[in-house]
Amino acid sequence: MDLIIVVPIMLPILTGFLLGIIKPNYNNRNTIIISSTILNFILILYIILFKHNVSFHIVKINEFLDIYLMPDNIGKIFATLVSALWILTTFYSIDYMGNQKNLNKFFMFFMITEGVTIGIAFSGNLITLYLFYELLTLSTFPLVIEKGSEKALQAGKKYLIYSFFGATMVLFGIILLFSQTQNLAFTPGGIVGSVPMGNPNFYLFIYILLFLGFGVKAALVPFHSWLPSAMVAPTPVSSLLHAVAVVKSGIFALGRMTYYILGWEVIEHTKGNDYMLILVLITILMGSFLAIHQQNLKKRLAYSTISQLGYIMLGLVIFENSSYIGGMLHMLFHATIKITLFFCVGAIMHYENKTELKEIEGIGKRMPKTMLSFTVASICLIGIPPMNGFVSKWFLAIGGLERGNYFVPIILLLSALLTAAYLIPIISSAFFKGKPAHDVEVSEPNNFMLVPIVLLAVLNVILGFFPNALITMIQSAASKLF
Amino acid sequence: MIKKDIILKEVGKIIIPLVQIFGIYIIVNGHLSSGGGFSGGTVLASSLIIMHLIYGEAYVEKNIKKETLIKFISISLIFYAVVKGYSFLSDVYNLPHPALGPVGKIFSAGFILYLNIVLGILVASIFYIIFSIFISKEV
Amino acid sequence: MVKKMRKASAVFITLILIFVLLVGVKDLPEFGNINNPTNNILSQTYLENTVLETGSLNIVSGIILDYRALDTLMEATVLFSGLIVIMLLFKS
Amino acid sequence: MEIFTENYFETGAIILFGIGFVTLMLHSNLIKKIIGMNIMDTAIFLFFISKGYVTNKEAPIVVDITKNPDSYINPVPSALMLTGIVVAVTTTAFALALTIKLYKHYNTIDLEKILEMREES
Amino acid sequence: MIKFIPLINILILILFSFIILITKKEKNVKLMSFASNIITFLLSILLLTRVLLEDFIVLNLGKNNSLLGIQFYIGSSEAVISLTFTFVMLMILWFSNSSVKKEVSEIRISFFYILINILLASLLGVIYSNDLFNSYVFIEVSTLSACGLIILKDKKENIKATVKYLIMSTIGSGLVLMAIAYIYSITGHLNITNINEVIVSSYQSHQNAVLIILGLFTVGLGIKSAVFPLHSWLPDAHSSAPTPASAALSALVIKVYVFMLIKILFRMFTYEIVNSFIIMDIILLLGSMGMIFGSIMAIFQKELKRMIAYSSVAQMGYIVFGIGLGTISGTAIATYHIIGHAVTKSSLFLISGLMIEKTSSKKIEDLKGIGREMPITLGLFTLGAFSMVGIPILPGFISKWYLSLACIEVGRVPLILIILASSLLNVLYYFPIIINGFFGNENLDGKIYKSKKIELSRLIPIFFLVLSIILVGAFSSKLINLF
Repeated sequence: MDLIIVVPIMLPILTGFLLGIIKPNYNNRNTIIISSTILNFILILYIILFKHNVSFHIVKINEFLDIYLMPDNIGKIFATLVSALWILTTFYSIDYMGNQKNLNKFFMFFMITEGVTIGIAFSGNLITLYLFYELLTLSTFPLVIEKGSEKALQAGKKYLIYSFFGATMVLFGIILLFSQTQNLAFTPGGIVGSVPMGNPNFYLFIYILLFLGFGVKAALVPFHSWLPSAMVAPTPVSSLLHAVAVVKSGIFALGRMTYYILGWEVIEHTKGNDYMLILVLITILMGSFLAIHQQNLKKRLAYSTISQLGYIMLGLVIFENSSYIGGMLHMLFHATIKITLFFCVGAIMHYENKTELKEIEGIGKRMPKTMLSFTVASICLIGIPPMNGFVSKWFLAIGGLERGNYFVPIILLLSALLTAAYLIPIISSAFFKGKPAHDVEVSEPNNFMLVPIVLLAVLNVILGFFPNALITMIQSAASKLF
Repeated sequence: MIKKDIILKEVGKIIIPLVQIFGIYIIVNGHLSSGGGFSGGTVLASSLIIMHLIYGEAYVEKNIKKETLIKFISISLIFYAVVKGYSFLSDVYNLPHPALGPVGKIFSAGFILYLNIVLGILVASIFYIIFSIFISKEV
Repeated sequence: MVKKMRKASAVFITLILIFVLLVGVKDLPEFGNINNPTNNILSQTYLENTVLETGSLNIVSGIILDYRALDTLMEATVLFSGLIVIMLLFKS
Repeated sequence: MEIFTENYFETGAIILFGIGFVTLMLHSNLIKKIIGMNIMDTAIFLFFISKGYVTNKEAPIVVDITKNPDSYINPVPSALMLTGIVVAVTTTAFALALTIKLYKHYNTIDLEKILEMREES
Repeated sequence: MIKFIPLINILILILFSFIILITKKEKNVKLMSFASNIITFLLSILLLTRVLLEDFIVLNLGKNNSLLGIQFYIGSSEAVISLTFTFVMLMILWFSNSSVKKEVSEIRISFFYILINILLASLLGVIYSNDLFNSYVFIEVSTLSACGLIILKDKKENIKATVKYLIMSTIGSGLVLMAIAYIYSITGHLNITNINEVIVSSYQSHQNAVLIILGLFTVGLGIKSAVFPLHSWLPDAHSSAPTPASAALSALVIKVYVFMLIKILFRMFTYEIVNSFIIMDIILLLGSMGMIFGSIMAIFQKELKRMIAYSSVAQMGYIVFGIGLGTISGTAIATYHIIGHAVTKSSLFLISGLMIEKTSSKKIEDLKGIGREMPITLGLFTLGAFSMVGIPILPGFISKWYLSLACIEVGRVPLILIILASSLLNVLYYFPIIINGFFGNENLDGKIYKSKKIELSRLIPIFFLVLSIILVGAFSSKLINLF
């Protein structure tokens, strides 16, 4: 009964359409979406635990256009991450969005996006991935422009144009690739190695096309500017965009493309990864440097996302076992960390409506739990042992050293310092500035918002102390590749 | 409007029947000599047009109404289409169709004579109607 | 000025068209020659069979009313649609 | 060059075609455009008919059956052009009707003026 | 008897149109028109099944003589295209059943049905006919009836557009007839198959003449099918006509001529002959220019129907591009795109007609917030636009994919950039409508639309058309293998 792996994709989408059709009121809507997300999470856990190497052809139109699902370990981990974080985001956004009008449309696309993202996680060949990738653009667009203001529409147009530009490059690459291999299924070690090796520059061209194309969603530096301007979206959305759905889908697609389609031997033979390595390092440093100058908290976090995504891509351009593990670990850890940070900032925006750095002096005394979780998450992100950020960066540095790129650990350390440089000021001004503690009355956000934040902070710490289960799972996937 | 000149009327009395007879001759001899439905129909239409010019529209209307002409057109087209469809079929499946008859006589050549007549009626009425539309007041 | 330009370009295009078509004419078989490709099996068969098969002495009307009668039917339809369009134009 | 004198029929037809074409392009007066259209069509008919001509043979109308069928010209172009002429006549009639209607609307049959009026409104 | 279906289709359509001329009651008029179209549709299905069994049908009309008479040739692509056209025309009739009254004055309605029948008959004739001169006559019939459909609305701009269209297409048909004269004078045949036999042996001796014939056919049929530099008549004509008429014109009429061009280039001349001349590169260039400039001009349009008309100029660019590649796969994908675009563009035009009627304004910016008023309609429009933009599984994507593969096949990889660029441009002019329609709020306040009720009688045919878009995409591999 392999059909079950379609359910986690279809269930949220159908829920979304249900919301769009019956237009329930506040309470019914909340029950519907919460139950659907939790049910989805349970389904995915069931698939992970009891369904090994299942696969399913949804529709096979012709030799290239078959929509084919085949969740492997990496996909399962990604799907779990998505569905788990989605539950928390659901609770959070129920409180955040409050009770304004035509929220049904918002939650409709919110649910559809979850389904599409899980589709990306489960997709078994490149064309399916491409299909869900386009659908992701289309389904997140309404979330970005949810405010409907002129600024939001502009940001949405920017997002749309960037994404379609990237998708077009990807399509070009796919077509060229298909004309060579006649096959697009994900196979560990790549499919190009099986066919006779043609002109290496041709494959170099394909690799660069695909990398830049997917890199648009992963906020690679030349194409990163849609990400900060998409900050006009409400905080749950932007946290999803950054932490979970969009950018991580771009990273995930990059991983698929690198290790499952082209195969790292081929890329190494074409020297493509060296060129990309330069771009990635630029991404890391530039993101951090830009983040320091941002006064707006969300913008600051956005640029920090750009640099952190650079870390993950580092694991995709340095073809070493440990750097692959490091990249994948950092994909998960950065998701949890960054969503925590965004939730905290969102809580501050929602309850105190303060968005600038200088406004939040002494906020730590007003909402200590929130800011405490923020502090924990920042420590994790900076990568102070034994927090989870440290683990992934450790693996990345090891990979770089094994490869003999000694400047990789240096850049990692430098960027860790920069991370500290743009996160510590927030904490310090939150706790050690402003009026003394005794004449500030404590007003935490209510539990819908607070519980997810605290949970995530605790989760970060736990992941930092016991990463081994994850590492073994990723290792089992990586062993097929190297 | 053209002045109703007595000379025109008298000459018309002589000319119009000649023209009509000539047109009918061209039509029915379409399969024997040069000519055929289209040319003969045009001549007939020209006779109608002369009639219209000399005696005015009311006179023509008294003899042949527009509705009748339109009925002619539709019926002759239907006849043409049905007959030709039948003859195409009969060519393939050797269904019965009229004998060719003695070559060189008027009543010969199977369908061609009738098709010529139908075409003549069709062309005459269509051209006359177009002319009367062009010349009519409402333009 | 623009009008002059358009007129000049029209004349220019026409000259090019005439030149091209004349080059084509130069390539065509000689006028009225008995050995032209046009006097081939097709026209021979028409000349031989028409009188026997259709019984019409006027070979042309034999062709247009029997062999190529679909053309004539469509031609009648052209007349018909022309009439329809003109009536439509002046119905108000 | 002598090929043109041999094919003088086609050459003349082509030049006539050019005259019609340039009339159609050059004049903005609709009636003149329609005249140009007709000249073009006539030139094409001439060209096509000339394909059927064979020197010293007669028109394809059998006078006595016993005569050798080789003594007639090629009947196909004549048959085709009969159809073509009727088509051209119908198109001309429709174009004239359109001209009348345009004149009713704009009080001019100068196509350029009419097209300029579109820009204003 | 089944092999006579093509003739029966045409005869039934024109016979009913003759009868409609003398029927008074409007009810009977509609009844007859529907009856004829439904019969044609069913017969086309029958024909397609027959053609799939024995892969082509040849029908000789006139003394059952393949040399003297007129010949119909129905291969698989002809059968599929005729089925598509009859289906689309049936849907258009169904749509116009209740909506012609709104655009056409009462006394002209019977003329509308007559013209629709004659138009469909002539289009089918052009598709079926294997005889050059017969195709020319059919083309003239279709031109006249298309003009009639444009002037159904008694407005100034309709007559102006018709005059433009008439003059351009007269030049076009003149050039086509000239080309027929040339080809007749060097081969002495009119039947495409016989011409092919003669020309293959003798084309070396008439190099210039063959080149000129190819050029005349390309330009003449290109004018009629609005290939890029010759498209100037199309936007006025297609945007000013009443909605069902413009759907028929833009989805069916311009396709037929380009299909006849395919027949002439690749069945009358063969691939080797046409590829040995420069003409194919010119056709390829025209197609690429059409794909780019058609989309660019569509971006700057203010009116919805004009924009869709320009977008069909761009889509004709795709078809011509596929022809210009000069390979079997290119031709197959061009034929496939004819079908896909027929269903897509007809549904887009009908939907735009609904929107324009609801907002009673042609402008694009007045459509903001229309998604709140008519979500289902805009949803269907969105699907059609997705097909144009090229979301996977929909026909647009499949055409782009196969065109790109064909480009790689002939070793012209850079041309893929043109295809992808034009699809990006499609995004630029289709998505703003959808976005503003669904998410543009400011237009809603202070604007009172007409009744909110959905009229199913007109949504159902559109729904069928959109469904057929998805089906055409889903069965693409089977279809393309047919051609």
